Amino acid sequence: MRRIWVMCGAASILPLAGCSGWQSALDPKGPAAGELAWLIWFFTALCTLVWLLVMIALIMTLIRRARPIGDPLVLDATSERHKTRIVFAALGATAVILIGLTLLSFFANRTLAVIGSDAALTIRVTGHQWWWEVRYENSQPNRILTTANEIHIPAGEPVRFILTSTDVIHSFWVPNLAGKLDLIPGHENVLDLKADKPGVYRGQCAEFCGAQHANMSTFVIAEPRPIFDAWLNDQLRPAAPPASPEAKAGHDLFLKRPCVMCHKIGGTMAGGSVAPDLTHVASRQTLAAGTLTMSRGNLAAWIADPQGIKPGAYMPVVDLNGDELNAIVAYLEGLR
Amino acid sequence: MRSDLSRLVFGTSAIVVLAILAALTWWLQRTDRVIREANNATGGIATRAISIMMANGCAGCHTITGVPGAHGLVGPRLDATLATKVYVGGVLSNNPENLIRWIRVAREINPHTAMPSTGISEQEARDIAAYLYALR
Amino acid sequence: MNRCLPLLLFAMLAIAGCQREERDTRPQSALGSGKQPTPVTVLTPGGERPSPSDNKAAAFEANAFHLSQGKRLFNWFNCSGCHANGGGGMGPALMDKKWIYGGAIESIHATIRDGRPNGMPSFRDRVPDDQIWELAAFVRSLSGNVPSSAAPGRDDDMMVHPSENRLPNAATLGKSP
Amino acid sequence: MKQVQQVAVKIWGACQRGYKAMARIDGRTKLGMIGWTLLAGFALVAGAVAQPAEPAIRPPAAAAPLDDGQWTMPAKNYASTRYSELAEITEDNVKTLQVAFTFSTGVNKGQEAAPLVVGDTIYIVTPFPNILYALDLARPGAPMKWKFEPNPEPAAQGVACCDVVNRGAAFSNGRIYFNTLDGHTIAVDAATGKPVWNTHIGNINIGETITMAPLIVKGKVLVGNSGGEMGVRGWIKALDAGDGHVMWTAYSTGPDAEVLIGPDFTPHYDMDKGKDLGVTSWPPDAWKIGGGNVWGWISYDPDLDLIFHGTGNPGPWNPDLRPGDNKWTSGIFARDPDTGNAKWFYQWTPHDLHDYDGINEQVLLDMTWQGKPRKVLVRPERNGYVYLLDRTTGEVLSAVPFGPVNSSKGVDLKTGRLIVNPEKETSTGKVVRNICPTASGLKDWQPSAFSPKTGLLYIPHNNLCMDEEGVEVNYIAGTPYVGMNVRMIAGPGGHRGAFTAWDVAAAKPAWILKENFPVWSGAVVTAGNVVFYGTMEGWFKAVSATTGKLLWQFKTSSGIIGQPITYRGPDGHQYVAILSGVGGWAGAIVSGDLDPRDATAALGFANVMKDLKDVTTPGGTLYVFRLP
Repeated sequence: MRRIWVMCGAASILPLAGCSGWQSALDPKGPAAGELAWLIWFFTALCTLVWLLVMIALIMTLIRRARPIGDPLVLDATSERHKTRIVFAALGATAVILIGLTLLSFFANRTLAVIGSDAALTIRVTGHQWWWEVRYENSQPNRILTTANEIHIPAGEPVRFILTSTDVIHSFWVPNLAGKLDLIPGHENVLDLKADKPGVYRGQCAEFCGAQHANMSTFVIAEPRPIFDAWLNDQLRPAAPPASPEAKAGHDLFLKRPCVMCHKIGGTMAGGSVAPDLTHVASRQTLAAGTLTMSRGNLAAWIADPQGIKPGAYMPVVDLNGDELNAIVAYLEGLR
Repeated sequence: MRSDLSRLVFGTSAIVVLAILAALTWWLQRTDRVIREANNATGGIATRAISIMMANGCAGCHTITGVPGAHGLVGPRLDATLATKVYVGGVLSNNPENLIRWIRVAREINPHTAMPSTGISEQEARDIAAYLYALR
Repeated sequence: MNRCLPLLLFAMLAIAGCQREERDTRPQSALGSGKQPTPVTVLTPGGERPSPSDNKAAAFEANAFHLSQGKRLFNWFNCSGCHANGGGGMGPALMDKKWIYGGAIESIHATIRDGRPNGMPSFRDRVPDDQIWELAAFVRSLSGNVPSSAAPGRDDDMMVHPSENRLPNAATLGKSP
Repeated sequence: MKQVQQVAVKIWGACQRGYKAMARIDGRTKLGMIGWTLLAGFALVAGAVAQPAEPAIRPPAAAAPLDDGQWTMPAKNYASTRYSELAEITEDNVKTLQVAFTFSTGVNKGQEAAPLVVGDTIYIVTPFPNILYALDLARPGAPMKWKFEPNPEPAAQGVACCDVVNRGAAFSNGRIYFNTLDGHTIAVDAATGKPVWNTHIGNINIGETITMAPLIVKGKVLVGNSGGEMGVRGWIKALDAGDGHVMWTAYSTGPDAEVLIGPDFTPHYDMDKGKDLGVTSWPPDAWKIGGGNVWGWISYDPDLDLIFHGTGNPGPWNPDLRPGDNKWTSGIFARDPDTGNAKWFYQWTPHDLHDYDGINEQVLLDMTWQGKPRKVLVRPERNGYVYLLDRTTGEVLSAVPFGPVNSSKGVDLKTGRLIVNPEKETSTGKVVRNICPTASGLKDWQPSAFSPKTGLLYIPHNNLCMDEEGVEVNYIAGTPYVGMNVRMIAGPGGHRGAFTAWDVAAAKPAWILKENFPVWSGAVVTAGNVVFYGTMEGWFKAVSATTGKLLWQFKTSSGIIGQPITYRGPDGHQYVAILSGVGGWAGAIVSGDLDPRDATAALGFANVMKDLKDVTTPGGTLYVFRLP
């Protein structure tokens, strides 16, 4: 019997193992997420405690032998006073706990609100069906960087996110770093966060936004400041010119075929902005908003049959023969 | 009467369990043998292949038995029939060395194929070939 | 039994609701190429000829999904830059009943794919054929001649005009702003 | 003389006040007062009489030479006054004006061109297909001498924003120079109609067209491109008038070397100083598709040896895609005509939010401003202000709105910056209502005229407001790059157009005529004190230059959006000419047969012109008038 209890206990702890990792609100890696995690734990603990107390009281009442019931119309003053006291005590305790929790969450909110008040970096994230447009704002316009799906931030520094959308409501949620916040068309929401340590944190759209909502993820990559600066400077360069004859053919095809209608590659005639910016696409770790890892094969697979990988996504199946497909892949692979 | 019934039930159950166990044993042995044969033939390790195939895009174009998310319709289906096919990629005769070459540098063999030269290492290609041959 | 019958019918009806429309987002080569030539004029020497029929056109013409995709692409590919939201500008109006090069979906498809000499660019190779069909279907719907169940929704933003199937007749529109 | 007059006015005023107290004053003082009054009165009269002989404000003589009765460039002269010294037609006799002859161009699109008159010939250039006609004025009925058909590429019509107009040709040294919609500049022998050279400078495949009238300065043909709605990078080129080769090209965006900004560049305001601002004031790559097209008017000052030209709006209209000041769009350049090198620049509308192209005409004047003689440039600008600039330095002397403006709150004369009204800022997904003026500006390209006799600038303009909503925008070369839903409405008062006489010295309107439709035609003013302009209903009007009183009007066959001119015919009499034919952006609803149910048609202009279709139809006719 005892062994069963132990096994049950062990089994119930097992799911908690899933709480750590690169996409978990219970494994905070920054002050905003930390504040929220602390709240979660505290709320859960307190509520569990209250629940246990209530259960104990209930069980005690059930177990206690029933006293003979007197005349219900005759009130026993002492007993009534006693009962009233208990009710009011419980009421008071409830009020105190609720007010306490309210205050806790209020102060947690205040803490969240000031995290990014001195943020040196502002990143504008625009939700699209089904990818993220990421723009690094800068007071010097020619140092504004637009990229997609992969967000690099300096570790240990507060970062301000401005969240908006162009089509439907999305929600930006990187559980290890911050709470979720909606991206609303025509409206700007502000989310501040800080990653304490370098690392890769997965984010996911947290508001159902259509067919490929599940495959709308992002990666926040926190790096030490010098590495981040180097990355930013690197990304500001125009796209690498095609290095091989095959890549050159791919470059020409890219500009001749439907690719050019939606995508941008800096330094070329391709200036589309309704699909991810591909200027440095091969430097990213994933493809199609975190759906595939970046590799030549995955690039080819995604171009050849996006509808097989993300059915309903807005990237169409384009009629390309083997040579054309490989040429475009060779070109894109060189865009580091 | 009652004991007869229980005996019948017990006996049938025992036979069924034994049959299942026997089938399982046979199956495991067969799988073991098939994997071992495939590993030996290709010089790869079949069990390492799934993550390689997912990372390098095989899963994007092919439907591959046993690989999660591999529902691609671009290239041919890779399943138990692969080992019995006569040609690889429509040009090479089907043997382990040819399959490994095809996986690595398909476009050197047939420059017009849509299958990209994946750029993976020789050993990774051997692992994949082992996995694919072990599907039978 | 009598009481069960309606229940059974209702259950069957509910089960029918499980029937989901297939969205063919990949090109359906089996549906015909859609590349039958469509004349721009109705005049043909030699008397009447059979009107062109194409499976592909039928699959797109009154399909709500394709029409809504067409509406999205109409903005994405800057059709709206020239034709506004159907009223025209640099290009002719599309929501009226006047079709310079023919109002059949095949003609519109040909116009988008091959262009027309007086300013309409050719989108051949720039837009996949199925998307051209979606665009052609949407353009045709602008003049309010698709079933209202299929017509795309109103532009909510500035409410530039009601949805394509609810437009008032031009003649009944207020004369002076 | 003016000072004498001012003193006289003061004394006169003092005397007037004095009369009221007269009863309590003794006779001797009274007598003295009357004497002073008489003296002051005399001085006033003398001043008034002397004024025309010595006008306070006038164009520099070198830029506006004595009138020879011809009309060789659309703006009449380098100072762009559109003022004729012909005075046969006067305020008194204009009411008898009658048609001398008419001529159908055969093209039913917006006729924005000014006819040219050289010697005995009148030249007119039509909208696409840009046919050039020469009519013989010496023979009765002005029969056709020759016509030249350049046969431009029809596909160019598909990338021409706002109708397929042409704003006129220019004459110099025995040749007519004009541009075609598909990006050619052509020189034609004025006598024979044979082409001399034809230079291809615009690429329609990236959306480039040419609609402007060229200006010929020192043997160079100055031409700029159109395409601010197509993500085209703006430029102005100088072509050799002799053989048509490109001598210099100055871009409106990009690195200094391509904008032709060198050591000579001395802008007046700090906001225009810095290296490569044409790159650094844009997000990466955005300047390459950033507009700033030079499709409007150029003026030239021979004394300073500078040309002045505006630059168009930055692209796209949706400002979210181009944070920064977006140099050098929506501004004005002063350049050396020989090298193209920029001398100064001033930006009317930094980081333009509402398509305020800066391409309007600039009238070059010499005047006294705050006691000092100044070489100025008067510019009624699209953003709603009449600017007075020192044309030697680019300093803003004054900027006063000439109609309802709420998109900005004035111009900071210290920094030169337009003070933007944050309530009217546009962005993606946001609907901003009632922005005045509209994308078409309080005044668009339609050129004004200046009379040194009255000191008034006659401004044909719009009175419109608009709702705007930024929308997602996608750059595809050769397609529109706008990103804005626009819906225009009539401005305060309900009338959609106005004709304002602007007192340049006092910087306030002298009188305003309300018009039902936007006044999309140019204006011309004569020494006979008559101003001519046309309306979109088709009325060709003559009003008094001093009071604005309507003196005469004639209903033409179509709406008027052209530029009137006046000339002395071979018979020695004064004629007035105008092209009638509705179109342009404002008239696109008629010339392009747009559907009024869509409020955003014609970039929002169709909404406010719904009834134009009931009033006029397309046309294309030259009307020439004379006294009986």
